[in-house]
Amino acid sequence: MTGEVRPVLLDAQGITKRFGGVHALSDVDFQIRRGEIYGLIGPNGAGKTSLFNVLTGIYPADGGRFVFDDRPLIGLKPNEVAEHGVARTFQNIRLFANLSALENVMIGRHVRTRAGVFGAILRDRRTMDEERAIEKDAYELLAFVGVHRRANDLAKHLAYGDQRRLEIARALATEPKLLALDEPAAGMNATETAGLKSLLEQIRARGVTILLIEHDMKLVMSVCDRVLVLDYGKKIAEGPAAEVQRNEKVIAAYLGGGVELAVRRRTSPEVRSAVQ
Amino acid sequence: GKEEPKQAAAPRTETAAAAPAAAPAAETITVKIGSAGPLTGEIAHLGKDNDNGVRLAIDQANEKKIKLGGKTVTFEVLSEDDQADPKLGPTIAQKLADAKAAGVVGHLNSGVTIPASAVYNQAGIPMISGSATNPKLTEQGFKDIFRIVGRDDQQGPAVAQYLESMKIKKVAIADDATAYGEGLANEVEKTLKAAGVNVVAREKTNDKATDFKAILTKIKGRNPDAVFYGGMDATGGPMLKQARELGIKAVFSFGDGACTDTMKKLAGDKNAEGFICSQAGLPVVAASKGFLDAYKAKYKVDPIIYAPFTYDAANLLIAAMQKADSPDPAKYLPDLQKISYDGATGHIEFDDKGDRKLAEITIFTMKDGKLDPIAVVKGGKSVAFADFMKAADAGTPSASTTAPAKADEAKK
Amino acid sequence: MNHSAPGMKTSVAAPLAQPLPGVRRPATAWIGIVLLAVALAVLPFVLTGIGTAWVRITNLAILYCFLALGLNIVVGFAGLLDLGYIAFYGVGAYTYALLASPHFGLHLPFWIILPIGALIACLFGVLLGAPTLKLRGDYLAIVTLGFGEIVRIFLNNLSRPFNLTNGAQGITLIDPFRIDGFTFGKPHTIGSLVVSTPVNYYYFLLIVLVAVIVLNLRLQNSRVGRAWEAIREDEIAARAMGINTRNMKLLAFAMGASFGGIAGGMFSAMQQFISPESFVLVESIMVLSMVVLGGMGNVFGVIVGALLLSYVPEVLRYTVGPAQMALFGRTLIDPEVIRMLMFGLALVLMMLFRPAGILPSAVRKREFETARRPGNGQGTP
Amino acid sequence: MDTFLQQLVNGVTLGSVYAIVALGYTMVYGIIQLINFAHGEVVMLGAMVAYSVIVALAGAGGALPPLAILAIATLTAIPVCMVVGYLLERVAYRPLRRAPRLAPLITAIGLSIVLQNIALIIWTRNPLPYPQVIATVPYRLTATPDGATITNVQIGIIGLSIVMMAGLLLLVYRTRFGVAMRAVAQNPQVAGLMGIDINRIISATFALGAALAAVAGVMDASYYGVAHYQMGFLLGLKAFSAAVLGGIGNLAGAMLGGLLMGMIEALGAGYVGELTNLCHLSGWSDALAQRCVNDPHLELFGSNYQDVFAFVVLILVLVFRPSGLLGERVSDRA
Amino acid sequence: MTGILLALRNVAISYGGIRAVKGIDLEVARGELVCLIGTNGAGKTTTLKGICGLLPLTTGTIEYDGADVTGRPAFELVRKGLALVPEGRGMFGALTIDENLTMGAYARRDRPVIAQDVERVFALFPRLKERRKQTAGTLSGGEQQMLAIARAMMSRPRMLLLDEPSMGLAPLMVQKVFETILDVAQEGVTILLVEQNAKLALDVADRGYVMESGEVTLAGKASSLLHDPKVRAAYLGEAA
Ligand SMILES: Nc1ncnc2c1ncn2[C@@H]1O[C@H](COP(=O)(O)OP(=O)(O)OP(=O)(O)O)[C@@H](O)[C@H]1O
Ligand SMILES: Nc1ncnc2c1ncn2[C@@H]1O[C@H](COP(=O)(O)OP(=O)(O)OP(=O)(O)O)[C@@H](O)[C@H]1O
Ligand SMILES: [Mg+2]
Ligand SMILES: [Mg+2]
Repeated sequence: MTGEVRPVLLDAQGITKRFGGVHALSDVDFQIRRGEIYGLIGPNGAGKTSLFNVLTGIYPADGGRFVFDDRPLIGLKPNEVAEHGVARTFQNIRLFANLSALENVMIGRHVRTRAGVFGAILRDRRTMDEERAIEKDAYELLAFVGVHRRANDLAKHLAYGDQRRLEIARALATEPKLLALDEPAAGMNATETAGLKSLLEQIRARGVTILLIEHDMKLVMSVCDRVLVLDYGKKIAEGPAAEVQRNEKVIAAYLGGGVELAVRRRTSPEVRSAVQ
Repeated sequence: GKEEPKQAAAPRTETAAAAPAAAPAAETITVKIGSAGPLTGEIAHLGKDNDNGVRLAIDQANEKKIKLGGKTVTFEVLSEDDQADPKLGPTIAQKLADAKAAGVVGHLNSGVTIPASAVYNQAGIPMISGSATNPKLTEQGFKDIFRIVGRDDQQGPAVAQYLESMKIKKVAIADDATAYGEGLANEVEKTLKAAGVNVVAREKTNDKATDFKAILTKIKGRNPDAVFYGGMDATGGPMLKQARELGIKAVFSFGDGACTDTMKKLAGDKNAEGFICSQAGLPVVAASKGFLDAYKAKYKVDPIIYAPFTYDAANLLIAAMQKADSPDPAKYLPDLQKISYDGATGHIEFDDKGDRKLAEITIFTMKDGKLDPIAVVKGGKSVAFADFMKAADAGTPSASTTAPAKADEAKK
Repeated sequence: MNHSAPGMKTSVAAPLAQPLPGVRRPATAWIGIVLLAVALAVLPFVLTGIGTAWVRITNLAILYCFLALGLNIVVGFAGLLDLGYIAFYGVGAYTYALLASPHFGLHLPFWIILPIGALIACLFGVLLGAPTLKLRGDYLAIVTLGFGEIVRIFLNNLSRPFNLTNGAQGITLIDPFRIDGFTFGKPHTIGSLVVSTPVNYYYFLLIVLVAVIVLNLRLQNSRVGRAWEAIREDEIAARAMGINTRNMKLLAFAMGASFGGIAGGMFSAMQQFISPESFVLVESIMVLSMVVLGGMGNVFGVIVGALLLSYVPEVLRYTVGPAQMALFGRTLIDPEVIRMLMFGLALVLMMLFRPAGILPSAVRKREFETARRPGNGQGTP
Repeated sequence: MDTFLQQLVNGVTLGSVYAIVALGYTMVYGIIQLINFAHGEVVMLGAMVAYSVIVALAGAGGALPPLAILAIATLTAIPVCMVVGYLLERVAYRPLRRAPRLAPLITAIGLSIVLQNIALIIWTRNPLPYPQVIATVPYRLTATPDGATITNVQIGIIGLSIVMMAGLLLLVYRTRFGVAMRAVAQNPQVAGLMGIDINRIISATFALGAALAAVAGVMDASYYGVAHYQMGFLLGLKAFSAAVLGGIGNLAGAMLGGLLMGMIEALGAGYVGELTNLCHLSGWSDALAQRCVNDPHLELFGSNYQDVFAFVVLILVLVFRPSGLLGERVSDRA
Repeated sequence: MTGILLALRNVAISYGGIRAVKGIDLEVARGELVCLIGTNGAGKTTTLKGICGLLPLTTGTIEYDGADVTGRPAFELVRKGLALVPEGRGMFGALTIDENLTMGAYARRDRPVIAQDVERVFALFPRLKERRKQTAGTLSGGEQQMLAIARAMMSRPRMLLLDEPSMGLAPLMVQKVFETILDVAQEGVTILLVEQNAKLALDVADRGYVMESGEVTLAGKASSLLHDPKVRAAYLGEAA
């Protein structure tokens, strides 16, 4: 896997985004190759989510261009981006809260299906076949991410971790070439995160390229082929995960000196004695 | 609900009674007269007024113990609320038809009366409106539809002619964008233009408005000698008040919808002084003191606008029934068409269409806080009221349709 | 590494949890449907027995069902609050009136005009939808309200300088529906049975209503219906899922408007007279109340709402006065005032006790109620 | 030019009334995202209650100076309206706070009908001539003898509105209560976690809006000279549009929207006709020129399109600024 | 007066029909830092909301500071010194950072000290100071989390309930937040901490509770929980 250089799926050049005076993204360049899991890390407010929003057409970019699968993406609407094969999840989960898990995924199939008003009204053979296929595909995806047992429960009633997985299933339903995940492990404990890791690997195995924002370093280090590090909207490092982890700038801006050590150092004698 | 059996039963007694030989002479029958108009909503006060007019007539008729076909008649009023909603017109009409009303007085607005008239026509129930002025109502070719109020194209020209006779050069016209107000204003405009009077502004407001300053300011900028407003007193009064506040000195004139005492209250005594308005028929105050007194005695308020007309309408139905000696619509309809009757609003006869024949239109002015008749317009000519009265006294043909007795009352 | 096409082929072969939509109805359901059909077929004659007015009231109620169902597409399905819906009704009504009345001397047959009316109303729907797509919630409400008023004011004033609509005077002598010499505008006698004008229309309206209901149900359970649901729930997420929100919203507006247009045409023919007074804001509000009260998003709920709000005032009309007489022996307060008071109170109380509507849609019900069956799986992967 | 000045004065006066009513809508909307359709009825009640008080006081000998009568009437109307506002929230909106969005809209409509009919029972269905306790005194604005004027009543309305608006802004942006109001508007549950009694704040907001409505009712009725049990509906609608124009939920927006709405209406009625007078084009067509000899005011859109004009401005503003003129663009973070 | 500041006795909470919390007992002593860990959907958030009066209890009582506060509304408890940093941060989206902090101090009336406290939290989170005029709704996820903690501290609580404060934070930030938590604890504030990062939570806490499906299944000293094999398997990602 390491030796072979895979073709580029997404080529980003000079991506820039400002919010008033805030430079959320300044001149960011990177390339994602087919079939890899590409990590995106950086301190809070570095611009990671903003990058997702620009990529998926939710915010217009102030500069730069994306070439995805040899086609330019910039200026497209979110639905057009999805049609091109980029799907995403949201940092603050945005499921269709009052619809069932299954319906959520079925909506994900929208962009890959065709039936219109007339089909809906006439209920012709093609439409009905398509309907059946939509439901079947959706259910399979639920099973794939492991929430099929709650297929008929409302999205908002699912536990947090299940909601995260449901969001992934919904995104997969659009048959993306690139799946962009915004902090999928947030709110999961270590054991659950390990489960997520294997899910990511299965998705990759289906040929879907993944762009992953995560603060859980253990997860990033273990699944990502390469990692891009942003700080204050600028790229400060890029490369294989292990390499980036040793980068001085990344340690200073993002990783710090290791959580446990620092905590121990500051822990007061009383508390320490209580803990021990 | 609970009422259904009762309703189903009522017509039965009536039809039985209507059959000539069926009952002994002492028997009484009930004849239902419909009274339809808005009893809720924006112009409910006018609807109520109309209803009061009908009820007064019926009360008086019941006191007289009228006999039809040898049986004493108790008249009963079926009041229905059409909410001034055109959509409800046919439904209400149908209700009255279902209840076997022998005749209907109503509705208030043309917008409701027109769709309702088709149903009355199909059911063969004579309907007389005391307030729907839209010409179309009687242009539909329905033989059982009548009105005793002047049509827009009778009343409008009358006011216009009077204005013209005042040697007015520049007129501003406004209306409330309702079928009534607009129709009237259009006719006024037509007549004035034909007479070469300069119409300097043609403005519209709406029947729910309270703010007329914008259009009044515009009108003021055009400096008219007179202003005509087609609309009701509820808007006409405040408009007059606001006009005076803005310093507009033009003469204000109105149609019958604003020919009321309410104008004085709404505009303020001082502001109301000198406005002109028209009413179909001979002056209420003059022609029917009897009606006015009775109305006031019964309801403790003055009639607003159309009550004398609906009062007359109800009386017309009864009079026609008496002539035909039957409450059966098919029987008394011919008599209604041919009727010649002196009512609270003057002399009434119908033309082929069912409109009031050659109706006089009286012009009033607000003088010393009272609506004073100043002229009568008839057949396109405006005669000063005093002259008209004199002529009536002298029995000159021009006023022959007016009952002298009524004119006497007016003089004092 | 193996680049298999990204697709749905998955190793997890799971049995489907529930039957697919479009299931066959059991025999009992068919019996129920037949019974209902028979009941609806004889209804007008039963009503005529009570009073033909009730048939007219029923016809108006059915007309309101159309309107409420049309508005339900916009408000209930797509979640776009529209307070100017009656404008489309007006457009449809005037289209019919102008093409089948002496006003322009045109007398086209109704089966040509109704589609034209639907089309024109649909155009207006798009016209209203296009500039307002970006607006959310109550901003949209006020813009649609303004639009409704604009249409009414135009109808009321397009009599000068050129007379298009005859202004506030309205249009008279509109043709009733006619098929080959058979006119809906006159009573007919079949054997000893007298079929009155309102009954003629009743059957026509009923057939159209059934068609409209089927159409609504099918739309709701379709790819299009789901897209609307998604937009209503979370527009940004819907767009990220590839739903063209602009087109879907326009579609909702256009479809809702067409329904209104057709209803308007039928209204014109039934009334044979229309004027702008029939297309006022209060009507829009009334239709919206029907949708919300019945149960937004639920086709049958909406119908219940429409029927209820059409009948309640009429029933009160028949009962309030007599009830007062019975209670106090005289009329204390005008029955009409009490009727309106009770109507207002009924709106309030029904909402207080059934905030999601009388027959809430599955989704709306969920939105409000917190109750739920516990799921069986919360397992970690 | 005098006409223009007069229209401006009219517009500003009307706009002041709209602004005060719009504030009530905007405050309630801001805090619980409810279009309080019954707010217009509170305005009407304010006018009606004050009417009864004025009639009673003026009838009772008239010993009091006119200004005092008006003040007492208004001060009676305010608490009555506050109680009504409070009750509306308590009875019909609070139980529905977690209900689907449109449910309270329907109760609001229901209440609006109920309040109207109660008013009808108490004050009859006739338009009531509003007692003119203060004699109108026009002041000339220009040297022209018959030119634009501003009356003492207009000055009073504009002045009082400014005072009330300033007071409200101070209250909302400078006091603890105001901050709490804004916090509840943002996120009621978290506001509770900050130690704010949400219910009290919401009730207070309704009461405050109702107090403003009472004053607006008195101003409107005494300015135009009529009160009517249905006067609140249209006034409320316009004011609500004004609130949206300015950016609903935004106080300054409501004021700006109200003023603009008043001016648009006045100037629209005054000038749209002139602007669309086809006779300006008579040079282009002889037929037109012919018609214009008889009828020099062949206006395509006259004052009858006054409301159209207002709504078109509203729609245009919203198309280009979807959150209204001053509405915060609550950016939806994805 | 006992040493116990907060005590839950047989507390059960349900959402309509579902029982999310099924009768738990839990105690926190004055000055103590207690953590509550558990899988997704175990009912931790529900428990915290129940304590704060944001959700009604179906059974059980809550005692705070020696008084029964069962069923008291949230605002009353806050005035008694109980503060919650809610899950999902609960921003006042359209208010600025500054205004959000002011809101945090709503229940207080000592103006000058409030100003000092603002500086104190800014020192803790310099990022917030940079953005103090930005509306909270537009802050990044991590920035919002910082603001939520800072805001809760503005009320100078006697007891702080934290719901997953590390969620969405960069490693360096997590470190900072936990240092802050310890600082706050050292100032004598009692803390109940709900956290997914079980390792970290148990590292800083004195005692811990483990919740599963609405029930407390384990309780004890943090250090002993840290070494409990079941905890290690279920929460620390280690094979059992
Ligand atoms: N709509 C917006 N308006 C103003 N500023 C914004 C907006 N969206 C993002 N920002 C700012 O842009 C910067 C980058 O935000 P972004 O959400 O991309 O950060 P992030 O890297 O995803 O952080 P985190 O890891 O905390 O989620 C932040 O400072 C944020 O405050
Ligand atoms: N509003 C709600 N309506 C219905 N069920 C709910 C609601 N909120 C939570 N639940 C359910 O209650 C249970 C407990 O949820 P809770 O949020 O308390 O868990 P948690 O321990 O905080 O989990 P997490 O670690 O994911 O935050 C879950 O099964 C959840 O699905
Ligand atoms: Mg982010
Ligand atoms: Mg939680």
